[in-house]
Amino acid sequence: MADDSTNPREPSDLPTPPDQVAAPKPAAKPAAPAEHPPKAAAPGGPPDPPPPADRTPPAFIGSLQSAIPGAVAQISYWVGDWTIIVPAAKILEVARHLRDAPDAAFDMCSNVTATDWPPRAERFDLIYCLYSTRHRHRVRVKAKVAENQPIASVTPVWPAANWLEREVFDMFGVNFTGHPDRRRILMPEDWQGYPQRKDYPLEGPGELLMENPLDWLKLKQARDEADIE
Amino acid sequence: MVDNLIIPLLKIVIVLNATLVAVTYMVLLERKVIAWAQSRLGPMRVGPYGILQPIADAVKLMIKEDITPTRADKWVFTAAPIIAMVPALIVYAVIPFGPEVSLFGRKITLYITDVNVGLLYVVSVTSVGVYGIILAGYASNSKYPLLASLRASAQLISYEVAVTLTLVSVILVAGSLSMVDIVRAQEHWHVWFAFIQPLAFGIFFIGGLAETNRAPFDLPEAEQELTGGFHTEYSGMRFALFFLAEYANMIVVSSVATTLFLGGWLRPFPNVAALGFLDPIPSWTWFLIKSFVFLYVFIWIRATLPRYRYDQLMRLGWKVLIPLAIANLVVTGIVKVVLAT
Amino acid sequence: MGQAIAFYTLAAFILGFAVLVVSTKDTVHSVLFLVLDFLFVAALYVLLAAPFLAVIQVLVYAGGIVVLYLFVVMLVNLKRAPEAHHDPHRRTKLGFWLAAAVLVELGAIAAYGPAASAPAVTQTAAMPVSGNTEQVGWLLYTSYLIPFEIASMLLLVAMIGAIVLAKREL
Amino acid sequence: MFDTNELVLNMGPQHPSTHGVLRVVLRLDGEKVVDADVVIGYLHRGIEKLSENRNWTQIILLTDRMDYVAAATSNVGYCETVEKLMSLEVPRRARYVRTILCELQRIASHCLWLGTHAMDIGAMTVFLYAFRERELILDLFEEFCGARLTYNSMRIGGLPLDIPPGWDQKVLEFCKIMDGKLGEYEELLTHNRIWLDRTKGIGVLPASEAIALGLSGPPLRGSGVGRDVRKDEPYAAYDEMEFDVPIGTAGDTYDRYLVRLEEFRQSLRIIRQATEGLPEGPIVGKVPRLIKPPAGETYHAIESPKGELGYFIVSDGKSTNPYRFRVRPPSFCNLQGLRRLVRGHLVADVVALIGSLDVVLGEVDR
Repeated sequence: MADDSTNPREPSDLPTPPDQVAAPKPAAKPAAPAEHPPKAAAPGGPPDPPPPADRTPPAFIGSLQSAIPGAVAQISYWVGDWTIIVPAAKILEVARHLRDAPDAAFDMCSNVTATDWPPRAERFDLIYCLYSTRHRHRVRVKAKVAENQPIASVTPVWPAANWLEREVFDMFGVNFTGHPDRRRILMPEDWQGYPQRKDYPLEGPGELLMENPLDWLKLKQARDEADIE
Repeated sequence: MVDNLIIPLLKIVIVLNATLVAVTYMVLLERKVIAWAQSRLGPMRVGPYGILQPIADAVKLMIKEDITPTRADKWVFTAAPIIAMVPALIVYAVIPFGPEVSLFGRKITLYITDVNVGLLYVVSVTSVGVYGIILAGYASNSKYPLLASLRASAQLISYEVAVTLTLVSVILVAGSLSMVDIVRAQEHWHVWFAFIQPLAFGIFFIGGLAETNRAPFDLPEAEQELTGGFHTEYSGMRFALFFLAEYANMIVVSSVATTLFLGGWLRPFPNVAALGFLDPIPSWTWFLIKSFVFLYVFIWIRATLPRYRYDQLMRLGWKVLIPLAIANLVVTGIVKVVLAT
Repeated sequence: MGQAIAFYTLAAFILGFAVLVVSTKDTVHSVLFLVLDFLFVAALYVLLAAPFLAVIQVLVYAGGIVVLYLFVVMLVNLKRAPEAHHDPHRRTKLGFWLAAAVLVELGAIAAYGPAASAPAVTQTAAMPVSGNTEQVGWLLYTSYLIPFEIASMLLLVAMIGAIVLAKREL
Repeated sequence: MFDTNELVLNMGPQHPSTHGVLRVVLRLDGEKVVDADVVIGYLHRGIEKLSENRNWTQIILLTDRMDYVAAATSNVGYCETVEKLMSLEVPRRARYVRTILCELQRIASHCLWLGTHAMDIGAMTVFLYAFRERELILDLFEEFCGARLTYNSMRIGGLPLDIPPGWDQKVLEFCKIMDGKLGEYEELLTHNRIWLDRTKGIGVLPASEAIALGLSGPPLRGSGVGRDVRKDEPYAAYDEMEFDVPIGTAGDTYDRYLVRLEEFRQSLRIIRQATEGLPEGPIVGKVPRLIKPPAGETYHAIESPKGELGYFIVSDGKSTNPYRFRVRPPSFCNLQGLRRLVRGHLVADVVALIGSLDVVLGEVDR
């Protein structure tokens, strides 16, 4: 596993791309028959190709499956990276297992981010990039959530996720529950909207307000006065 | 009339002006020396080798806008730089730059006055200078200056104790509080007190660094921590006064150290007759050279050392320097009694 | 004549600043006036030909103790809300009567006390040393040795007490 | 009667020691830090959002603006991620040059760190010494790509230009100069009493906590975790290089300092190997005219001077822009540890600790 993920440049290491450019989404999803209802729509989601036949998934995925039934909705493999797709409701359980199980030992959460696929009902893919300093292997965990659908924060498992989840909240408005400090992090605290969403306007009132500071000040003053009252 | 009024007044005017010029050029010296230490050139634009830089600086500072923060304590805010500057200047009244010389057939002493309690006068006047820093920090009504003035007051009080104790050992050896008499005592003993009291010399030097807020003890104005410390909110001429006061205090410390430990205006090794050819050189030259060496070391240290932390500074002061100074004082006293009997 | 003018000017300043010390609202200003007061007292000592005492006054009181006052005043936030100034426990009348009693006492001392004819000056002749500093030292270690030692013991006790109070874990 | 309120001190965003526009709100008891709130975002330019509307090549110059003191490293990381997504092979010569540039960049970045860190603690001379040597590296970069700060020095699939003739000799000369200068820095700091007092035992972070907080790079290695992306998941030509990964023992500021100083030496070692063994050959692989990776997503990390610099890129396979472009900025994750580090220390240590984490706000805020 470690070897697989380390040197993706080696062509021998790469899977033959399962579908060529702009191929239709792979229909066969063995592990998750009920997972992607609106998958047919145009940019409805990432392809998440299943691993090719000659690739056996690393052992910790199997043990995760047996430890938490229903935890693994789908397994994907692409350019050397393994991805586990898990139901959003089980994310905290899966996180605990992946951190504590000796064959996984993912003690470092190196990245938490999200992708927005608007037409889909569960529009956000939450992606956790995990790394094990003991086994020196990586895995990505993916969970799909709808707007406003609560998802448990993994900060209790990995304190590193604190700011990363704050950023996801700031940029996408994902509703994390159990987060110790859920505030905006990069944008100003009184910012409206979630800039990284695909339907966030690239220009519009937000930018106009910045270009006309007077308007901005007037609005702010009005709001401040409203606050005082 | 001439002896009682005109000559002292002339001396005051000369010393005051010389001090102010020395202070401004001290700034240039510092910039130059640090630049050389850091493989740079330093100021080079104003005049040859930047020699006119202090004048340009002064002009700049004078025409700069003088800002008083809205919610500052205005009277105290204005008074603080003056309180810092005045003690730094009036200390020079007792510093002997040289012995008596005859000029135009008139005996003139190269010091403004010689009071019986000269050394105590120096210590007490400089201790009043602390108020400038403390009040500046308080009056700015800003948190960084406030933290700085808390640091300054604690630091200055602690180090004053150590410094004063070392001075007491020197007084014991010299048997007088008068600055002139202390130099004369070194002439009489044929040795600089730095050799008799090396420990006191070291403590005085470290304490002097701390009392003038110089690196590595420049905590009250630590730019990297407190954004300039007590003078954060000052600008223009008021800032310049603080700046000048700091350098004036540096010169005071070097002058006092020269007087107490390096034989004041005496030439090196006053007892070695082989060095007699040095005698024609005017005595005040020796004084200036020795003070200059001190100032150079001050700057050199600033270019070399990192800064102490507040608690480490206090620990050094209370747990190392003060006990050492007390021990030194006790040993000096015992030796003096033993030698006297 | 000149000395009298200087004395009364200084005395006026000292009393004026003393009044300001207790009447100013801002604590830091109050401490500042105290410093000025001390400096003028030092000037009074100079006038009395006691330079050593003057310098020590500046060094110890103005340079040391009041700095500590300031330190405490700045560290402890004394700027309270205006209503805090209306202290129901204030004993204005009691304070007035106490002050009056002290005044009467002082007047009585001035009127009936032994006329102060500067006994120290007469003693100087007996002292083997000359100079203000030496005389102070001589007196402290001969005539006033016991009060001096008692005072230093008191200070030592105070210092130990302060350390015990300030040190949280012992 | 006594009002011993905690003092709230707002450090930054305009403060000489917050390395840019970091804001730290400190709650102080006297000068002791009770708690700290780290506020970021003052330099947020929306690079991730911008990238979704730029084509794949244009994004390279956006990556320059993240860690602006190590722009070449950001370039390499991005290009490699896209290459991974497209399964492109990069010629060996290009990989070697990338390695040299990355390591030069590491030295330059560490020079800047050393200078500012020492300056924060009050040693101002080291600052100028370190910048003197950084200048030499900037000269090398200028000769290579014409720029001194934002290099835009990579292309997907290889390099924009071959190295100028004689450049490799200059790199070797620089290595020789740098060897001597390292001693100069050490002389001023490593055994300096005050420096030791100021850094030893300050901000001690045990290995387990460092991992849990997601630290990477020198702060993690200072805590004694031998994690280095160059060794664990080699990229560019690091699998062909011989070097050691220095690790600390105590996990304090001093160890983080020692680790970075040793990294100077290891970087010089790598540069020497790569320059002397620089293979001949093409500098660009077989890159399609229109860069349009197939649909898919990947995460690829490299070891930037600050730590693990990761790119998570999603391509929808249809447009010439990435569908999602996400950076895992090492400074961002390292800065997260600041709150834990400063608790119980003094104000003066806060600036030392910010310096010891070596954050670049351009990268934190993106």
